[in-house]
Amino acid sequence: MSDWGMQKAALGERLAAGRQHARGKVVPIPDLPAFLKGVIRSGDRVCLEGDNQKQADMLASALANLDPRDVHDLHMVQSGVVLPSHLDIFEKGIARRLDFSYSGPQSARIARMLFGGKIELGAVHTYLELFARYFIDLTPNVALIAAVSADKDGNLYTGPNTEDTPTVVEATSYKNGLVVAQVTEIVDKVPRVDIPGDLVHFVVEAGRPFYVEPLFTRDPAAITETQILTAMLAIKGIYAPYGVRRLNHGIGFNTAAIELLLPTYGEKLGLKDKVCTHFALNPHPTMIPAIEAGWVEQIHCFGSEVGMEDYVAARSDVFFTGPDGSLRSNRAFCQTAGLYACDMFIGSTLQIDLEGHSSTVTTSRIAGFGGAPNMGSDPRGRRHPSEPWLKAGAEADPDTNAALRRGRKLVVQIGETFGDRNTPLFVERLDALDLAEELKLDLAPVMVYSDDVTHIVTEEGIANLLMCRSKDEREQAIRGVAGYTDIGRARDAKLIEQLRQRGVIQRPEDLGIDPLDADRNLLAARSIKDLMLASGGLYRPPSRFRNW
Amino acid sequence: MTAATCNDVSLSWYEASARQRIDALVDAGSFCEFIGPELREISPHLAIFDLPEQFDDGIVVGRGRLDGKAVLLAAQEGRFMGGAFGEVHGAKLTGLLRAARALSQDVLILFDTGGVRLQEANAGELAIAEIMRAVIEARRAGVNVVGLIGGRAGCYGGGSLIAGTCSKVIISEQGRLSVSGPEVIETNRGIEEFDSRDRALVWRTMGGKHRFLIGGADAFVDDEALAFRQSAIVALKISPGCDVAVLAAEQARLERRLQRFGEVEDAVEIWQTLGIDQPTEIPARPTGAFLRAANNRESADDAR
Amino acid sequence: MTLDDILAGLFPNGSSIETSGAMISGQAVLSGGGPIHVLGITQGQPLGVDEAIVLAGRLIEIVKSGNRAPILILVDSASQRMSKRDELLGLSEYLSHLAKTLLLAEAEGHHTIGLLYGGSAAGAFIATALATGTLVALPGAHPAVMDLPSMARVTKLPIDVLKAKAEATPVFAPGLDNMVRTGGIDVVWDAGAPLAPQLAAVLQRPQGQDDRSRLGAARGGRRKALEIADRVVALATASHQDARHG
Amino acid sequence: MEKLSFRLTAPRSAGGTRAQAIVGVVASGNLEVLLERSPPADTCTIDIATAAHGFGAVWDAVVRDFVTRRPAGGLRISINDGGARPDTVALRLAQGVRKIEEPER
Repeated sequence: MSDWGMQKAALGERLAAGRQHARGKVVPIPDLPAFLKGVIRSGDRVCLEGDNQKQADMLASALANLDPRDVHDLHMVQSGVVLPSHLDIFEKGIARRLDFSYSGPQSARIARMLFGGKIELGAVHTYLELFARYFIDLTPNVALIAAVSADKDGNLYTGPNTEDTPTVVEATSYKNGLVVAQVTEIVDKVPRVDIPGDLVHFVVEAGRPFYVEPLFTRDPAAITETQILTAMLAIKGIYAPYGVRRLNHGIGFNTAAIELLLPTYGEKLGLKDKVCTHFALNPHPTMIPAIEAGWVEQIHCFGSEVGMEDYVAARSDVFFTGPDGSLRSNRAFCQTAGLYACDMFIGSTLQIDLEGHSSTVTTSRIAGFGGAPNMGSDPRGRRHPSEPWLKAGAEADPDTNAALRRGRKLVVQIGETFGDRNTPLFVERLDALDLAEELKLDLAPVMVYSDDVTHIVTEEGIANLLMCRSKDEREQAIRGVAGYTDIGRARDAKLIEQLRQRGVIQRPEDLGIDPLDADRNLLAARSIKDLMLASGGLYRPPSRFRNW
Repeated sequence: MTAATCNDVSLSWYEASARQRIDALVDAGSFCEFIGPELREISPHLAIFDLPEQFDDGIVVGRGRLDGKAVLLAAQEGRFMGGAFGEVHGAKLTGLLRAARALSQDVLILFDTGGVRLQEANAGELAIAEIMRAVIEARRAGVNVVGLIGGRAGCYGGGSLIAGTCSKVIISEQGRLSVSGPEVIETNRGIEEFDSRDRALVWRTMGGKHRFLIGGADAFVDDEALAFRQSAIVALKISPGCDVAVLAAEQARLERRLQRFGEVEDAVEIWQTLGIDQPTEIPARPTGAFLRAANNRESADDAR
Repeated sequence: MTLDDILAGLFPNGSSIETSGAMISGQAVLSGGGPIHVLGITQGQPLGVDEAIVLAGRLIEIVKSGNRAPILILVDSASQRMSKRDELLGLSEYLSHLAKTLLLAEAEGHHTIGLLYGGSAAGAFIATALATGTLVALPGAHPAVMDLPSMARVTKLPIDVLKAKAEATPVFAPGLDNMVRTGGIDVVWDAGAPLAPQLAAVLQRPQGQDDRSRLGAARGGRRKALEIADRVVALATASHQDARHG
Repeated sequence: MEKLSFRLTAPRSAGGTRAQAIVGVVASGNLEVLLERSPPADTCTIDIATAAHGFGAVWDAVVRDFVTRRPAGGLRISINDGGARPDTVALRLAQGVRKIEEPER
């Protein structure tokens, strides 16, 4: 006979243990260590809210300060491993196993700890994948989350940085897990209810805001002429002919350059209202000039961006905002939107091989995937048509009956042939393969698979992989835009000339672009200050990005 | 009077190279360089450190016309070794100033420098001393020496001392004018004294707006080559010289500054003391609004 | 040599010099009988806005007073004071102002002599010793732009490598000898001989133009500076004549 | 510093009448290119001093493409390189040729 109700009973025990250290739902800071020791059991699956941007930093430190003799062998299931304390938890032996998506600033340390056996890796996921597994086989026993404010009943206001919180709480709280929130302050009435209090068991008043990384701020001052040229190629050679209206941009300088060229170069090409009208995108500061020039109808956001709060609130015609006026972001919904409702993903990467696989892993760094593979993949479940999707499908498979032919999402990798310190973008073999061997992984951590990528854009030109008809053509198309890298110099010049005749490879001159016209004067903003001024003073960049 | 032609394309002073700045500053086509790059007068000392050389050693000197008037010009290239003063670099400016005195011609110095070039530190330090002396001798002979500050490297170290000898200083918001750099202060005093990565702090302590408000600069202009040009034309119209009266006035001005602001902790307090409305908003104000707010600034008229 | 020893050696006929913190100021009688103004920064202290304004104020008083007695400035300092407050208040203007008052005094007919008897560095060195008409030093003085360990940090070169390079050239490494060879210091006095006659010898020389680059070239420590500066003067002069006659 | 020298046959000679042109600055990831007239009109010489060692083959490819694509005959080109990427080198060379062709004022 099964003894039904065991999980409810276990939750009851945790709640009782927690209440010993709380007044109502509120846990005073001095009692936090004893509280955590009481509600977390060794072996628990714990989601410590580390998102791409916002961090439950105070709860992270408190967890890392527990005694591993009291709590150990935790299984951390969290999208972002971003703070040093996230890894201290493993270093000290409090946690053992890890399933995650993104590790950004901790990418070097996480690699060392994986090699050193300090972390037992489940898998590196995409965001949607990890969120999905929260509901199937990685459901947290305890979630430690972050919000802006709470009332005494536990209703939470997350402000512009809602991000992963609704997903984490949904999976945890409705499956008998315990939810603990750190908030900046406890108020009588929250500005809007992002998370209902019924789902939140305890609240800690941190007295200061949670940490947020300004991950999507790109200083226009650092954009190079080569990046501008590459952006011009993308706009004229891809955005225009496909008529890409619904899309997602990556976070690199190449796409920032595109954003800043829309109101200048894009305007000159007559592309306003024809491209870039709807985005799944964080509030990139570099989008301000295009928004102000009336290019953009709508943007849905994964998270917010530091300093963009007032601007977003004042542009609710474009952004999703709540009754309190501030942005409502939601990573799970926005990733889904990026996957299914966008016709293009364009982003940069660190390595591309001869087949077109790309990866951001190097042998000493494991940065994870974040959301790029969700947006940078062709969704096989898509059924609605659109002009770019149909056109791309036709280029890939001209012979099939159009009514039975799948369209294709445009998945564009953009970058310069050489990156920092003259590291080539194009390689014979991805470092990800070496890493997989060393760590004995079943899968190499590939960000965008070769069968998903449709175009590669570099300063040398555009390679349209949809129109390649053989493995050999595909390889030469890639070599043909690989510039002076070893890969590029080993090209078959004759074959490449043929590919160019067919439009598989397009050079700047084929598109009527003179590389010498790639000038920083083309940028709608050349500094963070310009962005601030373009926003009418609504954008308030963090101090480290200012030069005034 | 006919306005001489000049380049009228918008050009960010901060982003422009030394040569672009000169081209945009002077009357179109009027610039003639002395010891140009084709003569390859490179630094003899960088090879010791296996460092790359630049054919003009990071400074362009020559003559041109500004609104029809003959002027001598020097422009530092802040991207080459931080625009730092080495032996050749410094000697080109020394020579230019000595010529200015001999020919009674005004000089514009387009600063963009981190100070002394460490790989030739002694030569650079002496060059700065020689330049300061040459500036004063030229000014005493009735020559205007105008400093323009708004480049990437700012105007630091010995460069800031040279700027202090100029008869007029024109600065943009991007311009920073200071002896010790942010990292140096942080290294010596700790991050609690000065967080060099807090760029807002750097700019409100050393930046163009603050310098203009306390009288450390005479004119505040937009980050545009044309704005620098217009301001330089105006600056050349008055010639204060450099006698005991001028320096006594500067003494009084600097003493007054110490009395008024000597005890404050932060630039915002100074701006508040100046009677500026909403002093915390000063950094965000566009030029027009800033200049209106700066009505009560400490002026440095003729006391430099 | 202590400051008192130096003053006693320089002015056997007596002096009246007040000390205020690290700064000294007063008058003395030269061995030949005439007066000399004496001021200085001592004890290896940094030079900030507060010190610079006092020294400059004193120099302006001297120039205003109308007598054309020589001025001796004694220097044993650190570098400029590296602080937020000093920079906030515009340290560059204060240091520059001090240098200008020294240059003014020289131009107005005072013989200005710097005596470096201890350390000095960077902005403090420029604003004091290097702004005098003639700079002399005592053995053991140690001028610097930056110390070698800091230089190693900035240039990312090991200190041993820097030391080896410093053997080959006087152009970058700190030290009295290097500053002499590059022409910054006119002469190093003989500490074993009486100081007063050595000062008198300097005062005997006519005031003239800045000859540091000439000294640097003659001593082989700075071979390019003079030639480059002279060429610029010549080119500017020639182009000026072209413009007038062209 | 590594020194490289190339003497290449150039199918097209540089236009314009300016005696010389200079573009770029020596900085990390950047370079300066000095162009001067030097006969014969079908030859381009390029002298490079670079801070990045061991990239001779890449330079070779870049300068050969350059003389094929741009009118570079009759030029003596001198480069001081602070470790620029090949695409930046190619861009500066093209900018230099355009600049020496600009009409004189």
